[in-house]
Amino acid sequence: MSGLPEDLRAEAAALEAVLTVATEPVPPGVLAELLEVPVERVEQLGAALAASYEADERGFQLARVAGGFRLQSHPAYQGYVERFVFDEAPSKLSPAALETLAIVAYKQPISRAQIAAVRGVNADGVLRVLVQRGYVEPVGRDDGPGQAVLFGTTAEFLERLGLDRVEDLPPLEGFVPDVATVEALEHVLRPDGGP
Amino acid sequence: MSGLPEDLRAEAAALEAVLTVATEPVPPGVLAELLEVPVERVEQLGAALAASYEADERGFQLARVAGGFRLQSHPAYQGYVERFVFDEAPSKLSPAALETLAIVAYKQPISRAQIAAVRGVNADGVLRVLVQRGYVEPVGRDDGPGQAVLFGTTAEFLERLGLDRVEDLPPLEGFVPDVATVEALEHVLRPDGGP
Amino acid sequence: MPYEVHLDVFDGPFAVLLELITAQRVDLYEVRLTDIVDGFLAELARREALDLEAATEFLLIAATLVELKCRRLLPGGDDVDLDEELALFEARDYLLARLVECKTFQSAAEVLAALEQAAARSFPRRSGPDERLSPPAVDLLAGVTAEQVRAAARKALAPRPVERVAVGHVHDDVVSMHAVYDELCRRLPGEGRTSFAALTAGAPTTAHVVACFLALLELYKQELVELEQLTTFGELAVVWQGGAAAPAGGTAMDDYDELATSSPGPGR
Repeated sequence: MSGLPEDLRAEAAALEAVLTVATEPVPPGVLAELLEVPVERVEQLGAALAASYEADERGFQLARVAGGFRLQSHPAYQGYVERFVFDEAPSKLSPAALETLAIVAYKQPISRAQIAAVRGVNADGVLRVLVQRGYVEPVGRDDGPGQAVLFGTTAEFLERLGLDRVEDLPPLEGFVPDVATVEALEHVLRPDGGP
Repeated sequence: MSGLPEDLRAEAAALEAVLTVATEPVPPGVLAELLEVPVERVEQLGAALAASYEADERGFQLARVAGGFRLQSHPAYQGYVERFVFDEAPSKLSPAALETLAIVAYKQPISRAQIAAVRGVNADGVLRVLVQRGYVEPVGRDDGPGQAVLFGTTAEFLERLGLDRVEDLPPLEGFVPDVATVEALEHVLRPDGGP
Repeated sequence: MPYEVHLDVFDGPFAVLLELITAQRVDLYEVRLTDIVDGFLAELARREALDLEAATEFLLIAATLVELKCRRLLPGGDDVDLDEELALFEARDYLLARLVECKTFQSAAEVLAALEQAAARSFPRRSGPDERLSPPAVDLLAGVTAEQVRAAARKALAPRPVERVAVGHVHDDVVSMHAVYDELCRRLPGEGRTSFAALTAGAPTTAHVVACFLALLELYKQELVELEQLTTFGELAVVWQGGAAAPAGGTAMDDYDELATSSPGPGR
């Protein structure tokens, strides 16, 4: 944490840690609560970190996007990043992505937490891909505590599958889901941490 | 890029940029191709970056996991990150499952029957759980009669354990009970009751 | 989170024996065998369903222990069969090797758990590229049909496998005690003096041999046969005592068959 005022360093490192794992821009309010500091302090930390990354000519930057802070690749290295992303870009959905898409399609509206509960693993990354591709979108918020964002399929998804309405999906008739799955879908288990 | 040798800085920044957008550990070979440098250079860059993050007491670290480099939050900030991601840790593996996992990890590739022989009981159920968790997968078939499916550990397993390669597992010899323990066991089973 | 893998803690018999030995920290000479047997029985009772495989392994281990203890208690004789002696040593070495191997992997498993715990303190970055990088306009759903989406949904929502030990194959040959008893009653009057080995020479499975033995015991109880065994593990002679005609029916064996049919079978 060289280049940062002594008194900011520990908090700045904690902020870095959180931004490292975040998949969406994190609002300063959320960070303030996590770090148990005033929002102004978060803004100060963010600005100091952003400046130090810039001064250090790091490959990433701390950006203020969509009402939150985000760690992102520095535009100076866009070329490398693009080649990396496009080389790795799949030409079709992974089985995990297709499963997540199917869960959303049949159980919409559904929260991130519910999807994770059904799949048994964190589905954030996969969900991001689906949102990015325009197959899935936020359609509302849950009434429960935390007001989790609920996701549903898009018109684009229906169009790609050649369907008019979600109801035209082939029925899951005669199919008994897992007890754990039913439970997962019935309860909103925890607040969805997303912004 | 303070703290890094001058000649490494530009390449290190490019590497940082790529790791910022990666969702899986990135093998050195892939990075070498992207940066158009030899693999040894990538290893050198990775080690230098990892050391500089640690020296700077950053909130993230550069780890060598499952055959690649990845950015991850520093363990020191586990508390903040945990509260942020709300991620339920995957349910813990039972001692039986862990033991089976250890057998597969050290004896891979290994068949169902061979696992059962070591454990003294049928291991099908435990094995299914491990496969479902993504820690273990079929890796081939035995040449012998019956062509039994052989199992091995996955990249996911390495990631979960924070290991780079299977070879990095602590050597099994280190776990063989010490002479005193073996003697104690032997004593219990001694038929003549002699000293 | 409702998703949890239902793991029965299922230790192999070697793990249990190891635990018994290390927990008691005593030598076989001092420990009462009933303690070990009670330990095994408690372990078996703790398991909800009868598991033949585990029970058999337990039995084998218990038998070996009993044998070892007997050897220790009885003064050694010169008449000990060398083959028997070697077999016992082999059984003992086998047990010892298994215990050592078991302990080795138990320790390894502990270290794996510790590694996992340490690794779990760091969280990987998984954010992926941001929106400044628009992915190439490839239709990832190309060729995907609604039917495939349904199949994926079924797969994702399907019950997860619950850990279960299959014992189906163990139950495969059901031997009717009744039939074996009747068969012996038909056969023995014509045989005069015969041996257990001869009677079971053509037995297709171990279960048939066991059934034959139980049926002989029942016949012995009814005083229809005389049994003679001169040496331990020696030949078991069987002599019919019931006269020329076979008895009317082996109703006594119904108890056995009832037992056999009421024992928990595999869920097929």
